[in-house]
Amino acid sequence: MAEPVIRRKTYALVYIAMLALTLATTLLAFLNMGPFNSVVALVIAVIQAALIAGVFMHALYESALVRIILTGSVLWFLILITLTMTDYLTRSH
Amino acid sequence: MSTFTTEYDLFFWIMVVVCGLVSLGIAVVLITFAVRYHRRNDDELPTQIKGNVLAEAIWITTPFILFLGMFAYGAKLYFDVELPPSDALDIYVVAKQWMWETQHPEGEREINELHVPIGRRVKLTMTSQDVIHSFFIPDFRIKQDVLPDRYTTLWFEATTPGKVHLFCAEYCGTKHSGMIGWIYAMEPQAYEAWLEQGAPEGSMASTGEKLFHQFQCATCHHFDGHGPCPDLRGLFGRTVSIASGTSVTGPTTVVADESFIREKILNPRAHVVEGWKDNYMPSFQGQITEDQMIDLIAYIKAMGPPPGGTLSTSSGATPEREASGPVIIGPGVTSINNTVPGER
Amino acid sequence: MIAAPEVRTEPNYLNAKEGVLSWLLTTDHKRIGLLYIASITAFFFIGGFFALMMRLELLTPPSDLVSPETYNKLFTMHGIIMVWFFLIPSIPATLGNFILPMMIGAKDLAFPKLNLASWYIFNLGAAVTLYAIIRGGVDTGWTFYTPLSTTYSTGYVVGAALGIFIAGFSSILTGLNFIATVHTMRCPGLTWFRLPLFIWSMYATSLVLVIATPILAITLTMVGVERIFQVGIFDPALGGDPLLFQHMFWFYSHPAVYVMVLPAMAVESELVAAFSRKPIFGYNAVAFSSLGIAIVGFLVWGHHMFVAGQSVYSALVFSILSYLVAVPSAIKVFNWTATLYKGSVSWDTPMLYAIGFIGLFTIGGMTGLFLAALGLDVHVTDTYFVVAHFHYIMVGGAVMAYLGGIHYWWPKISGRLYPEFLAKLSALTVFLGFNLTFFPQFILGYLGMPRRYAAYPPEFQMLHVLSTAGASILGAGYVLPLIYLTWSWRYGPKAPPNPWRATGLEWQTPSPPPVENFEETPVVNYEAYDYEAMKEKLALG
Amino acid sequence: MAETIQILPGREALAHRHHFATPEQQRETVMAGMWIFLATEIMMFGGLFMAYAVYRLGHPRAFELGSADMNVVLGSINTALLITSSFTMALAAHAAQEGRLRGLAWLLIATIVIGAVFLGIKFSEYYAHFREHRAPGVWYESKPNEPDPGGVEMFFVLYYIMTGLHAIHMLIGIGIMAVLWLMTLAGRFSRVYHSPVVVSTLYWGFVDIVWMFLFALFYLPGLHQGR
Ligand code: HEA
Ligand code: HEA
Ligand code: HEC
Ligand code: CUA
Ligand SMILES: [Cu+2]
Repeated sequence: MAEPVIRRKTYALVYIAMLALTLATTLLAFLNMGPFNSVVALVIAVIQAALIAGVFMHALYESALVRIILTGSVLWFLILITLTMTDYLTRSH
Repeated sequence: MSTFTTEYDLFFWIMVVVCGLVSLGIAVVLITFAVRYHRRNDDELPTQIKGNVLAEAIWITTPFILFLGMFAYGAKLYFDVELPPSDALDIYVVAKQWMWETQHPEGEREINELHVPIGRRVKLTMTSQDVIHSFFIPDFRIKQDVLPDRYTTLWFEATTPGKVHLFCAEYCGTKHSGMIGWIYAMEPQAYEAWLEQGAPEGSMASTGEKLFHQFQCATCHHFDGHGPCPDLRGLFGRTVSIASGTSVTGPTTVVADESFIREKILNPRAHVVEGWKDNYMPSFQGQITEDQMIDLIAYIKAMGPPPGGTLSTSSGATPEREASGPVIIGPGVTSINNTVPGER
Repeated sequence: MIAAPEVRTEPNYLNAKEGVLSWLLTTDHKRIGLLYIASITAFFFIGGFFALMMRLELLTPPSDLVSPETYNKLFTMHGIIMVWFFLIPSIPATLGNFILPMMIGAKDLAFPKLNLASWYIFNLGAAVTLYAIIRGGVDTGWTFYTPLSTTYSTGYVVGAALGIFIAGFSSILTGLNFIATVHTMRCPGLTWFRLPLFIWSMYATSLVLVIATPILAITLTMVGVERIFQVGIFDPALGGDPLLFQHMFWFYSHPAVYVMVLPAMAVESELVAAFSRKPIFGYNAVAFSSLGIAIVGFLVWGHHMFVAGQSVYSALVFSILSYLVAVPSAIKVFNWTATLYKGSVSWDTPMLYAIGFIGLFTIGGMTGLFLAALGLDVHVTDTYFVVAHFHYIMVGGAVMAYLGGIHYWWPKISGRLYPEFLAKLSALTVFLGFNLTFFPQFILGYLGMPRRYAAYPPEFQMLHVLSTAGASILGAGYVLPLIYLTWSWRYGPKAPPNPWRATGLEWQTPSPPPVENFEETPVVNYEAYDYEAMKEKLALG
Repeated sequence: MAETIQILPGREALAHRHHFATPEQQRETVMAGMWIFLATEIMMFGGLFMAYAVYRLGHPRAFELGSADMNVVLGSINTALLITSSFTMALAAHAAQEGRLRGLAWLLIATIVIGAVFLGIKFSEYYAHFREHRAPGVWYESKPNEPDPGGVEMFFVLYYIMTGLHAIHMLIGIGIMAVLWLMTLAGRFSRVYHSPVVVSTLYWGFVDIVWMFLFALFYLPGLHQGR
C-alpha cells in the first residue's frame, strides 16, 4: 500500500479556504436569519470539517477502509441523534 | 381486575402458545437430530450439506411475518393503555422516597392507598418529588414511570371489587421494596360512601383557591379581564399562542394542560404568552410543593369560562377538547409540555 | 498466576519463557488470553457470590438476612461485575484473544502492546470498582439511573463509574485491535468468505465495542460531573432531563447486550460445525446475520424505556426495530439446528453445552419478543420476567457458550485433556440448576413481582424458594469445572494437536502452540469447515 | 493531486515489527487502527453534541442568551489559530514524508506554540466567565430577570464540559507533539519510517474539527441579537 503525499500548495489552498470560511461564518452570524442562523453555521462547520479530514488528514487519499470507518462513525452519530429526536420531537402529555 | 387484564392476558397467552410451539419444535428437531445422527464411528465423514436457499428463505420470512403480527398487536394494546380518555375521574399522585400520596378531586388524601370506583375510567396524573418511581398495579396490568418535574398519566377501569397490590416498580433507593400499598376497587355506592366520610379540608379546587390567594396570584390574575395579566378562566385545555421572539425554534402554540401551567408557575419566562411579552410573571420556583401545585392546577382547571365568553389572553384561540393524546402542531413540533426537557 | 507445567517437550508459548515477569510483560496474545481468563474467573465468582447472597435473602419474604440497603448494593455490584468485569470481556478477551489470530493464520494481533495495555487497563478499572465496593459499595443498580445516581444515592457512585469508565477503554482497545487484525493480518488465501464464522461474529462484536463504548464513557463522565459539581445535566430539579440519561445509557447498553451474545454465537458456530463434522448450514446467512445484529442492534435501545415517559411514537419505532433485530438471531438458531441434519453428531461436552445454548438462548430470545411487544412490556417491565429474560440469554446462553468454548479449546490452550465424565456431569448440573433458578422467575414476573425488591409479599415465596434452590445447584455446577480444569492443567493426559479433528487453522499447529503460532505461515485454499478438502489430513471417511 | 512514494521494505530495523508480514501491511494496519480510534472519539464527543442538541431544542432562547456572553473576538482568533496549527502540522507530516528532519522539528515547535497560545486564550476566557459568576457548580449567578435561567445555566454547563474535554485533548496533543519533537531530534524518523508523525497529524486534525463545531454552537448563536 502506497503512502499518499500531498503537495504543499494544496495544503496552503485549504488553509486559506478555512480562514475564509471562518470569517464568513462569523460575519453571517451577525445577521438575523431566524432558525437559519444555526443552519448556516452548521453547514459551514461541516464544510470545514470535511476539508480538514479530507486534505489535512488525507482521508481523500487513503484506502477505502479509512473512508468506510469515517463515514460509518459519522453515520452512527447521526443514528444516535435521529432516534433520540424521534422521542423529543414527538413527546406529549 | 381491570379492563386491561383480560385484553392483556389474551395476548400474553397467545404469545406463550406461539412461542412455546416454536421452541418446542426447535427442541424436538434438535434432539431428534442429535440422537438420530449420533456419531457411529470415530472416522465418520457425513455428507457435506452447505445450505439450501429455499429453507433459508422460509425461515427468514416466517418469523418476520409472525414478528410483525406481534408488533401490531402489542402496539394496539399499548395505545389503549397510554392514551387516557378525556371523560375520566381525575386523581393526582405524588410520589416521594418512599411513599405514594394520592388525592381525589373531592379533597381526600391517601397515603400508600387508593380507593377507586369500579366501572368508571380513572385517570392518574402523577409526579415525583425526588427520583423516578413507577406506579404499578400488577392486577390491572398497568404501569407508568413517575418522573420528577413532569406529569405523566395512567388510566384504567377496574372491573371487579377487591383489594390489590400497588408496587413501586422503578428502583428508587433504599426502601424501594417498601414503597408498596393497596388499591381498593369499590362498588360505586361504596366509593361514594367512602368519599363522604373524608375530605376534612374541602376539595382540591377549594384548597387551590386558598393557595391562589396565599401566593398572591390573585393580585395579578383578576377576574375582570382587565388585570395586568391574563384572565385564567377557561384557560385549561385551550391552545395558547406563544409570543414570537421568546422562542426561536421552539413551539409557537401550546395546549394549556397540567404541564404548561406547572411550567408557567415555575419557569414563567420559558414560554411567554402572546400579547404579554412585556409583563413579567415572577417565578415561584422553590416556593410551591408538588402537593400545592396539583391543588393550584385543580383550581385553575375548575375555573369556569369567563362570563362574557370572550377571552382576554390568547389571540383567537378556540376552546379545544381536553388534551388527550399527543397533539402535533406544525412540522415536528408538539405541545411544549415535555418537548422541553427539564423545564424549571 | 497459572504456572507452566514442568514437562513440555516441544518449545511452546507456555515454556518459552519462565517467571512471573515473562507473564506480566508478555505481548503474546495467547498469554494475554490466559491473563484475562484469570481475571474474569475471579470476577465471575465474586459476582456469583453476590448472587448467592441475594438468593439467600430472597428465601423469605421480609428482608431478614441482610438489610434492604445491603441488598440494593448486592444486586448493583452483582450486575456491574457480571456485566462489565465478567461477561463483556469474557469470550472476546479470553477465547477471542487466544484463538482469533490463530484462526486467521497470523502471528499475533495487530497491536500486541495495546493488547497487553488493555489487560492492565481492565484490571485498573476493576481495582477502582472493587475499591468503591469495599469502601461501602454502590446502590444505584447497574443502570445508574438519574437523578438517583447523581443526587440522591449515598453510595460510591463516582468510584464505581470511574472503574467502569476505565474498563471501557480496555474494551475499546480490544475491539480496535480485532478490527485492524481481521482487516489486515489474514494469511495468504484467507478471503473474507473463507473465514470461520467465529471471526465474523467477533468482528461484529468489535464494531459494537468500538462504537458504543465511548458513549458509555461520556455518559458516566457526565454523571460524575453532575454528582461532583452538583450541576444539572440530567437532574430536572437543576434543569436537565433524566430521560436523556436513559437514552444515552441504553444507546450503549443495548448494543452491549449483543457484545455479550455475539461472541457466544461465535463459539456456537465453531462447536456445532466441529461436533457435527459439517460446514455450518447457510454460511453466508449466518455470517451476515452477525453483522445484521451488530448494526440493527444500535437502533433498538428505546425498548428499555417503554413506560419511562418517552414519546409513544418513539416507542413504536423502537418496538418494530426490536423485532427486526430478532430476525438475524432466528436465522442463526435455525441454521445451527439444520447443521446437525445428517451430520455425525458427537456428544462430547462442548456439544452438550452447544445444544444447551440453542435451547436456552431460544427461550431467552423469545421472551425478549414478549418484552418488545409494547403492550406486554407495560406489565412485565421491571419485574422478574425481565430478570429471567436476560439471565436466560446471558447465563443460559452466553455463559454456556463460554464454558463450551473453554472445554473445546482447552486442549489447545493447556495442551491437556480434561476429564470427560466430570465435564459431562457439570454440563448437566449447570443446565438443570439453571432452569430451576430462572424458570420460576418468568412466572414471578408475570404475577407482578417487581425486580430489585429486598422484601416481597408472602404469596411469591414458593417460587423464590425454588429459584434459590436452583441457584445452589447452579453454583455447584460452576465450581466443578474450576476444580477439574485446574487439575487437568497439570495432571491431565497430553493432548494431540487436533483432538476433535476439526478444520480450523488453530488445530493445524501443535497443542499448546509455539510462540508465533505457526512454524510457517499457513496458506488457505479452502473454505471454512471444508471437511472434504481436509479429508486426508484429518484421516476421515 | 497526490503523488506517492513507495515504502522500501527492510531498510529500517525500527520500522518493521516482527509480526507483520510486510511494511505495507504494517502501514495499513496502523492507519486503520488510528482511524478506528478517531471513530471512538467521534462517538465520545457525539454524546455531548447530542446532549447539546436536546437541550438547545428545549431552551432555544436561553442558549442564545448564554452564547451572547461569549467573547467572539477571542473565539474567532482561537479558531484561526487552531486552523493554522493544523496547517503547520500537516506540513510537518509532509516534511517527515520527505525526510526533511530540520523542517519537521521546526514545524512541530510551531504547532506546539500555537496550540499553547490557543489554550492560554481559552483559559483567559474561562477566567473571565468565572469573574462574571458564570461557572456552574463553582460560582454561578443568573442575571436579574433572565428568562429561563435554567436553560442559560445548562448552556454554561455544556460549554464547560465540551470545551473542557476539547482542551484536555489539546493538552494531550501538545504532549504527543513534544515527544515527537524529541524523537525527531534523536533522528528516529526518516523517509521510510514516520508513521508516528502521520498518525499524530490525524489526531490533531480531529481536535481541530471538533473545535469548528464548538465555535459554531457556542460562540455564534448569540451574535445576531446584539450584545
Ligand atoms: C445478552 C444479552 C441479551 C440479548 C441477546 C437480548 C436480546 C433481546 N432482548 Fe433483552 N435484555 C437484556 C439482555 C439481552 N437481551 C438485559 C440485560 C435486559 C435488562 C436490562 C435491565 O433493565 O437491567 C434486557 C431487557 C430487554 C427489554 C426491556 C425490558 C424492560 O425492561 O422492560 C426488551 C424489550 O424489548 C428486550 C428485548 C430483547 C429482544 C427482542 C432481543 C432479541 O435480540 C432476541 C432475539 C432472539 C430470538 C427471538 C430467539 C431465536 C429466534 C427464533 C428461534 C425464531 C423463531 C421464533 C418465533 C417465530 C417466535 N430485552
Ligand atoms: C453476565 C451476567 C450475569 C450472570 C452470569 C448472572 C448470574 C446470576 N444471577 Fe444475575 N443479574 C445480572 C447479570 C448476571 N447474573 C444483571 C445485569 C442483573 C441486574 C442487576 C440490577 O438490577 O441492577 C442481575 C440481577 C439478578 C437478580 C435480580 C435481583 C433483583 O432484581 O432484585 C437475581 C435474583 O435472583 C440474580 C441471580 C443470579 C444468579 C442466581 C446467577 C447465577 O448464575 C450465579 C451462579 C454462580 C455462582 C453461584 C457462583 C458460585 C460461587 C461460589 C459457590 C463460591 C463463592 C465464593 C467466593 C466468592 C469465595 N441476578
Ligand atoms: C406579578 C404578576 C403575576 C403574579 C403574582 C402571577 N402571575 Fe401568572 N401571569 C402573569 C403575567 C403577566 C402572565 C402573562 C405573561 C406570561 O405568559 O408569562 C401570566 C400568565 C399566567 C398563566 C398563563 C395564562 C395563559 O393565558 O396562558 C398562568 C396559568 C398563570 N399565570 C398562573 C399563575 C399562578 C398559578 C400564580 C400564582 C402562583 C400566578 N400566575 C401569579 C402575572 C402574574
Ligand atoms: Cu419508588 Cu421504587
Ligand atoms: Cu435491549
